[in-house]
Amino acid sequence: MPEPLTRNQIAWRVGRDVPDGSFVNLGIGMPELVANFLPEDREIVFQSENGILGMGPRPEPGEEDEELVNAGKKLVTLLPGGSFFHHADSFAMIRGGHIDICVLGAFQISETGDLANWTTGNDALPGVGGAMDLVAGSKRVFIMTTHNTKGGDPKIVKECTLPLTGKGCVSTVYSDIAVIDFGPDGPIVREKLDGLEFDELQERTGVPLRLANDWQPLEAPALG
Amino acid sequence: MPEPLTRNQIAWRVGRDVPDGSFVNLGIGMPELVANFLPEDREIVFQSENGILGMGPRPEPGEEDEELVNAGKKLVTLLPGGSFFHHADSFAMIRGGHIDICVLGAFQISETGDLANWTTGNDALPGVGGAMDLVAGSKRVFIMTTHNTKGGDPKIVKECTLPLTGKGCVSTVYSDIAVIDFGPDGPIVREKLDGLEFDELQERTGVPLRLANDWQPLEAPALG
Amino acid sequence: MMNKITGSLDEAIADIHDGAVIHVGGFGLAGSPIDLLHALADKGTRDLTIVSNNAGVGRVGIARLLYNGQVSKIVCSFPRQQNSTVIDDLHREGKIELELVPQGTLAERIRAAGAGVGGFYTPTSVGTPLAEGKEHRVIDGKEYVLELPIHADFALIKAERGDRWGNLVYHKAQRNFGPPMCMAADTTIVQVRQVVDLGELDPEAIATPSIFVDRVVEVPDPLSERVLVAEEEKQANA
Amino acid sequence: MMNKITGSLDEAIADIHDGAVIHVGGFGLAGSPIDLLHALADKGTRDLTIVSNNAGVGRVGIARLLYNGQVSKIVCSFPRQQNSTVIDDLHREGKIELELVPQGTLAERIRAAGAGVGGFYTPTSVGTPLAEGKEHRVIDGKEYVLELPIHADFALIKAERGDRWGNLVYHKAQRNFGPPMCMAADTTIVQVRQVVDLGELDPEAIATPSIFVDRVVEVPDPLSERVLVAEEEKQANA
Repeated sequence: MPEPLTRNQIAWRVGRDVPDGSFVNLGIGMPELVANFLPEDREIVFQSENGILGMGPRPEPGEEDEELVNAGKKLVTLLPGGSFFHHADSFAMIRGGHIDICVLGAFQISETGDLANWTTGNDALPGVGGAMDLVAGSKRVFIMTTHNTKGGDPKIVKECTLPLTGKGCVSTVYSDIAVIDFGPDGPIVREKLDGLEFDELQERTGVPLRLANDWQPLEAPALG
Repeated sequence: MPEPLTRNQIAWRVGRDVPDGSFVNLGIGMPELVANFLPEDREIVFQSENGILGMGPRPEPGEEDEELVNAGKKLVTLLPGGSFFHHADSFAMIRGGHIDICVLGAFQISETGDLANWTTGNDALPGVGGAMDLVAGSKRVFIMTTHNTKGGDPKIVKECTLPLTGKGCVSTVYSDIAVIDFGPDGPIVREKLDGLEFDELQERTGVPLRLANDWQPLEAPALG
Repeated sequence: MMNKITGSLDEAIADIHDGAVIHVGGFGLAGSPIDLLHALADKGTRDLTIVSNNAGVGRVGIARLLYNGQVSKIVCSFPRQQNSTVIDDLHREGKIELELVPQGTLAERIRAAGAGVGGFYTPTSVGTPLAEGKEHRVIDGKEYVLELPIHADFALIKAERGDRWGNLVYHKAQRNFGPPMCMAADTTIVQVRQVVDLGELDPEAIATPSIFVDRVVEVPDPLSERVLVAEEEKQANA
Repeated sequence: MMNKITGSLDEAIADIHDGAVIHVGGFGLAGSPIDLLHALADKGTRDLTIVSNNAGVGRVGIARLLYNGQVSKIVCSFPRQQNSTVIDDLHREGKIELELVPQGTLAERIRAAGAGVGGFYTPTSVGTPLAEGKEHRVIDGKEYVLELPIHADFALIKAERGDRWGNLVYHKAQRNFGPPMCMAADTTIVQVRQVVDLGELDPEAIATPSIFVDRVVEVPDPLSERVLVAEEEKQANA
């Protein structure tokens, strides 16, 4: 079994698939890493659903402003060209189909691209935030995730057993061992780790996969 | 028959009923005159449905700006404290019940306060503008009108025969001979011209009127 | 690099095709993208559906498209203005389809298209001919009609300043239909008086964020409806 | 004369009554009207319904009202945050009613209340537990759920600057729920860092026009969630 990608490497790999000039929303947690690994020759604009377009990195010490936080409530900055708007306008932007790509984590993804990522069902206190809006409205939904749970169960499953975030919304899953596109023909493996046999990938996945004719090895530079 | 009020006098009379601190939308045409005759000790803010709050009078020569027009497409100004917003926000303001008073003209008003004021039904080219929105959303709808048509027909009628602008929306009719409130008990005359007999007023009106116990004479200064 | 600045009016509208549905900003003279509209008139595109508050005056702006016979349908709230003879004539002669929509319903239907709202209930027009044939519903004791979004293939908008990302700042009542229409079209084309560098626009005053705009073309001295109509009248009287 | 400037926090919230429904602005620390909320905590008003994106952290802001037992119901999208132990406990013990709403649906339902929209169809939440029991409808081939407006008796909002008419300018991401909530309450109460003279605010950057605001109270040095939570933690560890 070849070495799976690290979180940073998955983020790097996702970054390759974000075209120049895209408007992108990064979910809280692992997806936030994508901002650190974008190709330098591309100009990507980040939306934060609390009302920011053109969000920049965390502020330098002394530049912090408590009224400028991102969706994860962390302090951020605004880039030249950025703008502010209120929540109803922000979600009009999201729900109206204007976000090119949103990148989210997942608990489960079904064969038909259903996503479960907001509650394990037995949370003492559930919270949904903007996840359901993002998957309903974004042109493409990228999922960043380990391919299997810590217990070894597949995250790509026949039917989600956890409460759904949205139905048929997932475009592509970027896992630590493969890149899998979801479409009308079911999940198709576009990339897998060099040296990872298709059978082993299939074994670690809960639904039948197909290997794209033009599949490529999944590679990423050493990033820690 | 005493002298009926002029258009300016009706405007003056309407102005008396606009409380200090009101947000007011004045319809195109005769209602625009109200702005000229407000009590000087009151601060009234005018909304124009094309996206202005705090609209001021026509510009001084040399101060014209073609991008600053009112709902009648006439050049206006903005007062200190004024603001601009887009059409969807402007009509959210109107339809959401935030305008205290709108003042409109009328072809017909029914006994139950239905209003017909947007088309005579045989217009070559009808136009509705914001009238239906204003009557649906304003807290109070004031109507400025001559009491009778040029042909002598009553404008206050049992049922409107012209296409409606809104149902049960009229609060008060300010005519050239009377002030009549519309409510659950039907039209009640609050003021009539000094010297105008109730019977004559009734005769010039298409529905049964009642005279308020505390009715007052309808008076206005000479304004031309 | 994101660069939405387009070199010319003709280039900006090059892909507007016969049969397109077009949101056209403006309220009377304010915010009317006359330069874009006249480029479209010159291009000769036909069978257009125009969604706009007014229908133009004289032979200027939308009225020029109408006069040229380029428009098959118009969706608007107030087609009649002083000197709106072109639409008057076309309507009388049955040469154009007119969908009359209350002004607030028009704005909200456009916003709905931009905001992903599938439909909404409004009290406006209940009991009037404009509600006929529409679904009625009582919610919380009040009667509403169901209104559906109005999406467009293109939006033609005028703003004051724009940058290469597509951010827009408007000037006074020019704003009118700009922000909702920019949201509600597949391709949004904007004429601005001035293109500025990224970061020059006040982020608190950007009424249309970059994401809603596809092309920005600089027109430093935009055509004026008032001036053009006055010229027309002068010629007609000469 | 129109003068919405109110002398003190206590005066500004004096008529908030037991059982009131309150829209509370803010997203995490940004835009949270903590000074107004703490005045309300001191006043001891009870049986409140709070509509807000979050439920506060530590014992600050909304969390203080919760800790005091002043809140019977909360409508929000994301109650759980780091250090949101008060709502965690109340929810586990069944001492509070929680209505969980997707963030965009929450914002749009509030806007609907302010805009006179009786209800709207959104694709968000279709196929999820949060759509259960709601009317579903297919429009133009796409499935939607019907969502209804959320109106409030009061709104508590934080903005940067305000004037005596009630115009508001926000600071950066502080804007969040301010504009829609200001529209959607019978009485809108705003704490601003600075009261300015009429005409000082840029009319193009006024995100909440005067008509939506009832009271403005100046709080030049507003309480900071970050500072207060840090102090609480220091005390707890002492």
